[in-house]
Amino acid sequence: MAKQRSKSILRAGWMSVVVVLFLLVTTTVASAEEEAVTVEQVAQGLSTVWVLVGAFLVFFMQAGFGMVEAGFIRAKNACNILTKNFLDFCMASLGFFIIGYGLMFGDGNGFMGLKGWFLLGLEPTMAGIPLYAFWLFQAAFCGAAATIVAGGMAERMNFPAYLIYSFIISALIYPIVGHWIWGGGWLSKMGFGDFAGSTVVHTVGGFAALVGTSILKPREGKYGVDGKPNVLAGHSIPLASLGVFILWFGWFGFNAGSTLGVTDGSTIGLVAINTNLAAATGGIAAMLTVWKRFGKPDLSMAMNGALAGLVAITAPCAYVDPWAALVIGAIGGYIVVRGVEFLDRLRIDDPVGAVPVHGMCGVWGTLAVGIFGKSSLWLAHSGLIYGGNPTQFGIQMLGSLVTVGFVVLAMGAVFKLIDKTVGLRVSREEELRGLDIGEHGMEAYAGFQIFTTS
Amino acid sequence: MAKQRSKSILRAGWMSVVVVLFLLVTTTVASAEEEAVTVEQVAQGLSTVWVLVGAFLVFFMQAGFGMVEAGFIRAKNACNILTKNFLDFCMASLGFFIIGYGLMFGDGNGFMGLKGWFLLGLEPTMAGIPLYAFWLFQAAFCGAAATIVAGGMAERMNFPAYLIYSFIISALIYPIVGHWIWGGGWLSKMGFGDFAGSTVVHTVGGFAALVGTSILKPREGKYGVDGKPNVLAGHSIPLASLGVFILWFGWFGFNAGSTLGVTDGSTIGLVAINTNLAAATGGIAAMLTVWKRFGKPDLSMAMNGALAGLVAITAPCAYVDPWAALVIGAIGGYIVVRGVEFLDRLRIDDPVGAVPVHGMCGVWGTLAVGIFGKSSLWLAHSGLIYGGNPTQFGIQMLGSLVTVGFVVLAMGAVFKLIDKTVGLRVSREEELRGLDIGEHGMEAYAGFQIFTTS
Amino acid sequence: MAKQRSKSILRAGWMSVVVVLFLLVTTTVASAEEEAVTVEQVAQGLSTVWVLVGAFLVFFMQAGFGMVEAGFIRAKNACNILTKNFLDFCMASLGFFIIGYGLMFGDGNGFMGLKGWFLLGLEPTMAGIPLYAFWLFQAAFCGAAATIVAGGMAERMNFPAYLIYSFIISALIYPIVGHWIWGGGWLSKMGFGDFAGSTVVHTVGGFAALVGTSILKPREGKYGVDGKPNVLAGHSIPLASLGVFILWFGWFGFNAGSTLGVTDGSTIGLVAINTNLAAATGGIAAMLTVWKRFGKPDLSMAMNGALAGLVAITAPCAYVDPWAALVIGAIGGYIVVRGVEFLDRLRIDDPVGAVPVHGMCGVWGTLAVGIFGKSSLWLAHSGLIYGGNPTQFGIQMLGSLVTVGFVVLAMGAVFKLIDKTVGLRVSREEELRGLDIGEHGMEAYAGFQIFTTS
Amino acid sequence: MKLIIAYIQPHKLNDVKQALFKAEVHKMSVTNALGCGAQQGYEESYRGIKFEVNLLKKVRIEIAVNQDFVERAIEAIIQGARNGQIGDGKIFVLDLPECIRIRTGERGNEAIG
Amino acid sequence: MKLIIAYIQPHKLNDVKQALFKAEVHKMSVTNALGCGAQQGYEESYRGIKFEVNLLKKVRIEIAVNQDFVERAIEAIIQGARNGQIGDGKIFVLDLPECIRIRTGERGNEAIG
Amino acid sequence: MKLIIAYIQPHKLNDVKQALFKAEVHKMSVTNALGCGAQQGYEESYRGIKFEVNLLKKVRIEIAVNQDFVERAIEAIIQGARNGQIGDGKIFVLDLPECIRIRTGERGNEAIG
Ligand SMILES: Nc1ncnc2c1ncn2[C@@H]1O[C@H](COP(=O)(O)OP(=O)(O)O)[C@@H](O)[C@H]1O
Ligand SMILES: Nc1ncnc2c1ncn2[C@@H]1O[C@H](COP(=O)(O)OP(=O)(O)O)[C@@H](O)[C@H]1O
Ligand SMILES: Nc1ncnc2c1ncn2[C@@H]1O[C@H](COP(=O)(O)OP(=O)(O)O)[C@@H](O)[C@H]1O
Repeated sequence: MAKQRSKSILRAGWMSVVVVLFLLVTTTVASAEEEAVTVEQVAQGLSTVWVLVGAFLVFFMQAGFGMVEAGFIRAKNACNILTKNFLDFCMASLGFFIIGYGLMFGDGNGFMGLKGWFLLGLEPTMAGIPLYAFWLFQAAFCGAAATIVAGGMAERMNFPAYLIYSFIISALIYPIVGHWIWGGGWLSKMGFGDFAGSTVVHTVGGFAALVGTSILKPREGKYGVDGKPNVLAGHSIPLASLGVFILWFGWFGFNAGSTLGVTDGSTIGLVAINTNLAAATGGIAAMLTVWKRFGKPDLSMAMNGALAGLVAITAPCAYVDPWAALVIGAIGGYIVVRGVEFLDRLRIDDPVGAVPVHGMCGVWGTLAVGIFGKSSLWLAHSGLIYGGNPTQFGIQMLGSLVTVGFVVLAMGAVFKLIDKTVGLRVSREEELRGLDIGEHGMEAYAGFQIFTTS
Repeated sequence: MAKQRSKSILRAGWMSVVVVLFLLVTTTVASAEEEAVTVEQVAQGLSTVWVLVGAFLVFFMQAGFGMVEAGFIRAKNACNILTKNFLDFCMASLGFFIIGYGLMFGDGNGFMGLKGWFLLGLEPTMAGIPLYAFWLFQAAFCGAAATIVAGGMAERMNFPAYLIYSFIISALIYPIVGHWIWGGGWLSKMGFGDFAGSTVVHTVGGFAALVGTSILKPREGKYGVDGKPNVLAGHSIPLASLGVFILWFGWFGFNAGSTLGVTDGSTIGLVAINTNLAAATGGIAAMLTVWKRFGKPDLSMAMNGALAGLVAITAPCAYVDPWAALVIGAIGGYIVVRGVEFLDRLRIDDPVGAVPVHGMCGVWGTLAVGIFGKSSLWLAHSGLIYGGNPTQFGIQMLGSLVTVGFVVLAMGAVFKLIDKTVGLRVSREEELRGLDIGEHGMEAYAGFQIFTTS
Repeated sequence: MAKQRSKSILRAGWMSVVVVLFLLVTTTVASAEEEAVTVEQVAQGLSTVWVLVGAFLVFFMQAGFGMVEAGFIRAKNACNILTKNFLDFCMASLGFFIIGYGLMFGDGNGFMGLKGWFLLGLEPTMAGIPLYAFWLFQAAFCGAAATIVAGGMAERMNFPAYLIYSFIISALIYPIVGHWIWGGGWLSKMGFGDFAGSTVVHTVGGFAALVGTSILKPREGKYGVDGKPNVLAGHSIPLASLGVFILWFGWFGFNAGSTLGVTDGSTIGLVAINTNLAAATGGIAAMLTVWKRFGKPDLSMAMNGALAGLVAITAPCAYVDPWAALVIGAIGGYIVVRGVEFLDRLRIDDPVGAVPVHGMCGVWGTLAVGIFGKSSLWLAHSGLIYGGNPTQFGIQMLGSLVTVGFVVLAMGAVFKLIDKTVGLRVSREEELRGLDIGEHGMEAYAGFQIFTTS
Repeated sequence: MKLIIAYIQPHKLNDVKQALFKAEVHKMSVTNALGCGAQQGYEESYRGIKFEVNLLKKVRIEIAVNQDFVERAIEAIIQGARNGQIGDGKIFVLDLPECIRIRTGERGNEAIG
Repeated sequence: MKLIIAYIQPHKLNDVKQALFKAEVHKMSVTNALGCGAQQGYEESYRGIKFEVNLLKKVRIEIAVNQDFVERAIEAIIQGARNGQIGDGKIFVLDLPECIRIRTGERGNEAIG
Repeated sequence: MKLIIAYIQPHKLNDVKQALFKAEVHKMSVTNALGCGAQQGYEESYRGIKFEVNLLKKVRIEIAVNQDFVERAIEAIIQGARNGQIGDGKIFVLDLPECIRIRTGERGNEAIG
């Protein structure tokens, strides 16, 4: 951009504004109404454009999740995870259209909504933008929550079981938690602050993954007889790395799109810079931590760190100043490295790090609102470091705890039920040969010589 | 985008502007002009931003096509298809700048435009947005039509032949059909409804691919001596899968950008939700169909199904309600699976499924306008299920048929001519060794051990 | 998104509308101001949306750079380059937040800014958009300049050295040049025209790469004992090709976003079409050149050609007509092919072509402003072909030369210093085995059989 | 017993397999290899540098057979792989003193088939 | 000296390696191979076409040993690789008249270990 | 006739090829392999877990030669591959009773070169 160029443009812009002001000052009534209607339309149009662009970006995160998850597992299961990833978005679109949206945003009680099945009988606009645009944005979020789980349960989960699961989480579980926080439910009424979904999306997805992977048990060969973890290395770091870039890119839509409105753009600017800074410090902090602890700067961990920073800033992105975003992201990056180690000590096998990234950092981000949030930035109460009033922090803690509890119980029941009926895990033989051949009868890389004994 | 549709929007937009102008003129004259200009400017600016974002997304679909096509063929031809894909967009940009735009949107007769070569001598705005922004959006569409053919003719088509073909389709064939439907030509005058190009882009591309692949004959080894098809498996399902996500992402720009204007955002919201729902049910329907018929949920088919749903909803996306989008997409997903089988029975070798996805579902989407379309949503007449008046359906049928006929004849002639002159197909030896080495002297995956005998 | 938050925003939005309506209905002077504020807000909101979308796209170019660089080198160094690419953006975000922005845009003297460390003490808007949005856009540019160098120094540069380098270039070197041209510094005052950064970003990155690669010396085995270059072929052309598409996609944000404002959209339309046309002719020209010279249409060169066209049009994109973009891009495409050959003759080993693409074409694009630029398009003076006045060309030449000189000296000193302290190059043994194992202890493609002796 | 090693053109593998099946040789092991023989390589160029590829892709077949199958197997391979052109490939025959089936522990002639 | 060639199931490689180490056989070379044996293949389907994959993935181990290690090595391989199922694999033993260590130029029995 | 099998370091392949050409050995087949020998592996770490890689990448060369070329070929391989370090590799020499050129059907000494 050329500085002098933009100045000229701006000068022109401001001049017309001045002229307008002048004209209005000397103006009359009748015309003004027409004028007003038009401005309002344009303002709504602008917000719609913004939210739709956000929705597209959030949709694109599905590709990011797919590439990260596929890249971090072995080649013999790549088609399987991609199919899951692909179909859960399809299922989420359907489930969230039929039931989910009504449960989440329909009028109802503090626990859930009870109106708007198939989007029927609703107002044509919602939150100041067309209902359909609002739905698409929300549906993309719902898909994200569903797909997080695929990573944690990768390389051994039965495909039909996954389809059933993904319909249930997107049609029932996610919308209920969403209703509490964004749909006018009980947490929302308490002033719980989760701007773009550290709790609604990531805590839900992350803890569903934790329950799922615990019930499934570790992959064959992941832990030796002595309990020591073995490496089942991801088959394509470039793919995973592309996925992380796509996720970061999409996250701008995820967070900044959550303003729903644009007005003069100052909030979306704040959200965008916070998102970026937290991702950056998350990546750096994770790299330094892993470097210090294991002697090498592991790319897969640095990338997980950036995602951790992004998850952590998701709740507070509109409530905090940029310097706080730096801190929140960095702590997220540290958490993720220690979280991966911690799970390995518990022998909980989470192939792509879904639990540390989305679960742990989702909770961290939610709490961070209660620490760094500012009431001047539209939050109910200021956080701990501003005056030390623990109200907001308490609300955040409560909301996070209840959500974790609800997800663990509800998803635990769902997974157990699926296990009893269609079965949650593939046979040992199928797992050894790979789910691509077992479940889909195809190979991810036909013709490539892939030689691995794990 | 449907010309008449955008015209309506624009008319509405301009009318309010006129009203405003009038009102202002009757207040204080001199200053009034300035005032009107500002709101109007912002509205035009907003539409420009929207269309440009759409154009960028449609451009990005080129990457999606490239990855899908490359992923679904063998590694030994990957560079070749990517080069084709890359260069046809370059050629389309050039061809559509020099001749194509004039043929498509220039003033002329019902058959073709005859003004605007090199974009010279045209008004600075078109359809309410700056001409250059409008051109970019249209040029990206033109590139999409061209690249569809690459997939159908993959793994055996001569490279120079492809360059010639791609210039001709983007400079001549596509613009002529485009003129009929979006450039004020005869179909547009009849009230033919093709909002974002099921006919203009996909039917044209898909049937050009059909003609091309028929003339080229199947790949070596595709059909056994007994006529039974053999598998020549795609070399990278993850790449293809990424491509499908990119296409879906880009399709939001393709369809929703086709509104050309934003106003209050309600139309773009409708288009966006319809696009998403049709893709989702397309994916699910194709997976269920292939699962039932072949016993395994084949990812490559599910992905083709989502694309089929997207192609099918392209024409009706602004004319139908969301529930209809669900149906249209699902039928598209079914069509694509049966279409692939059908072509194999005819021994027409279409490596990536370009004909079923773009050709067959392009026709289906066009007809769907005549079934599910609503005149309240700016369509000329309501479709079959609303009152059973067959007018719109008849127009759609006619338009689809004539387009198919025109493309088959015109492209047939073009391909025959190229075959006679530079030759359409590479030698058998080159095909066996792979076009990457034969045509480009390079390998897609240097150093990787690739071991396949097909 | 937080429901209550959005409600607040909306409430605010609707309230102002209501107020406006009320005031207008009861008219008189004072009310008019309210109305005007709203239009102004929307205009600023629109510009913010545009610049943020641009910033997201430019951020996404990081993925493009990563894929291009990784694809063009050998598999054994893929993790290393991706880590560099990933972390330099993190480092740039941090460095440009802490120091860089202040140096570049803070008030100061003609040489550098001296205010705004940590973005503190600045106005809430900049160039008519919120400061934070402006920062994000600029920070993404800064990251691009830093990452260009990774490609040129690939496959042999020490990782800690890279981290240090990337902090220095983004916190110091890039911002200083940026201040001269975009921050109100001496070149800006002379009327130097670099709309979107052929000099600021690409010349800086390209020549830093040249210095770096010269100091590093060629890779093991790149030049035979007779001085003849050997091929160290890139390991994944599909990945590189995806990267080029991502870059082209992102470049629309890079150039068109640099308008900073939207107003009626006519400038952004011009910039977008020019960007596309130059890329297209760059790709075609490079393909034809390489085809003629080496007998085969080499995809890697055609893709470099498109990038060359994009780099070349970056400075002049808003100052020239579309036909000039065609010419500028084509010449860029030619330059890049000859530039690669030229460097090989000098035995300067630039694995991905960073110097010809960004360095040489950056200079070419800057000069092109002085040839094809039009003062009617906001440039200080018209270029050579319009009246032949050499003023603008002289200014461009001067700015380009001084920038090259400054970068060569400053980065030369930086690299020498790093070499003396932490060491710039890895050991020969590590280079032969690959930096992935040496520096990061991991493999990019676990399980794949990769067989190469280079 | 003999161990037959054959290098053939990759795209001939299916034909060779079929010919072997007709000759009732049902067991074999296949790997890919790069061969350097009388066949000329081809030129590639990459970013303006030409280079000759003189290691060509081949398929390596290993077949252990009893004495009375040796000639049959050789005939079958030749029949399936021959094109009459340089690059058709080569067959090596080694003595195989011992062969063991892992599943049963059987040895010698019994184990081979 | 003998050259032992064994084809085993890929996922048995670790067990075989461990068994060999116990038997004090520390040196070996491993490649991947496609095997065609008594074991049935499996069906894949791709875009609506079914096809049988009858070349199964195997691991090929090559071990050069002195005479007195031959039986031990064979035992170890069998122990590590046996499942009792078709597809367990096969072992071939060849005479190895000469062996040279490149580093030192040593030949014969000394060079092998 | 003899069949020479050599395992060498991957980055030595070009030197070995050149040395063989000088010794007028023009034909060979090359595959990649993983070797487990005296050479120490290296450590990798992945997501916080360290593990030792003890199968190192090697190149396997197979050369069939007439008796009078055996020593020359061995010398050439040693010369091209030797570094004096552990991991330099090993050469095995097998008897090769028969060799057939597929193109012509020639057998024995004629067929080999
Ligand atoms: N003496 C040899 N030693 C090892 N491999 C050989 C030898 N001769 C031929 N081969 C293998 O057989 C392949 C085909 O041999 P080639 O010389 O092209 O056949 P022809 O006998 O028709 O000249 C070679 O690429 C190589 O892999
Ligand atoms: N006669 C043979 N020649 C070459 N390879 C063989 C032969 N028999 C078996 N193999 C290899 O051993 C593998 C396992 O053999 P298989 O027949 O499945 O074992 P089993 O002895 O249990 O029937 C095969 O896949 C093949 O790679
Ligand atoms: N006894 C053996 N059997 C099979 N392969 C062997 C044997 N000894 C060495 N090799 C192969 O040769 C390679 C180099 O051997 P190594 O022991 O490292 O050499 P050195 O003789 O210098 O100790 C090994 O990686 C392995 O592939």
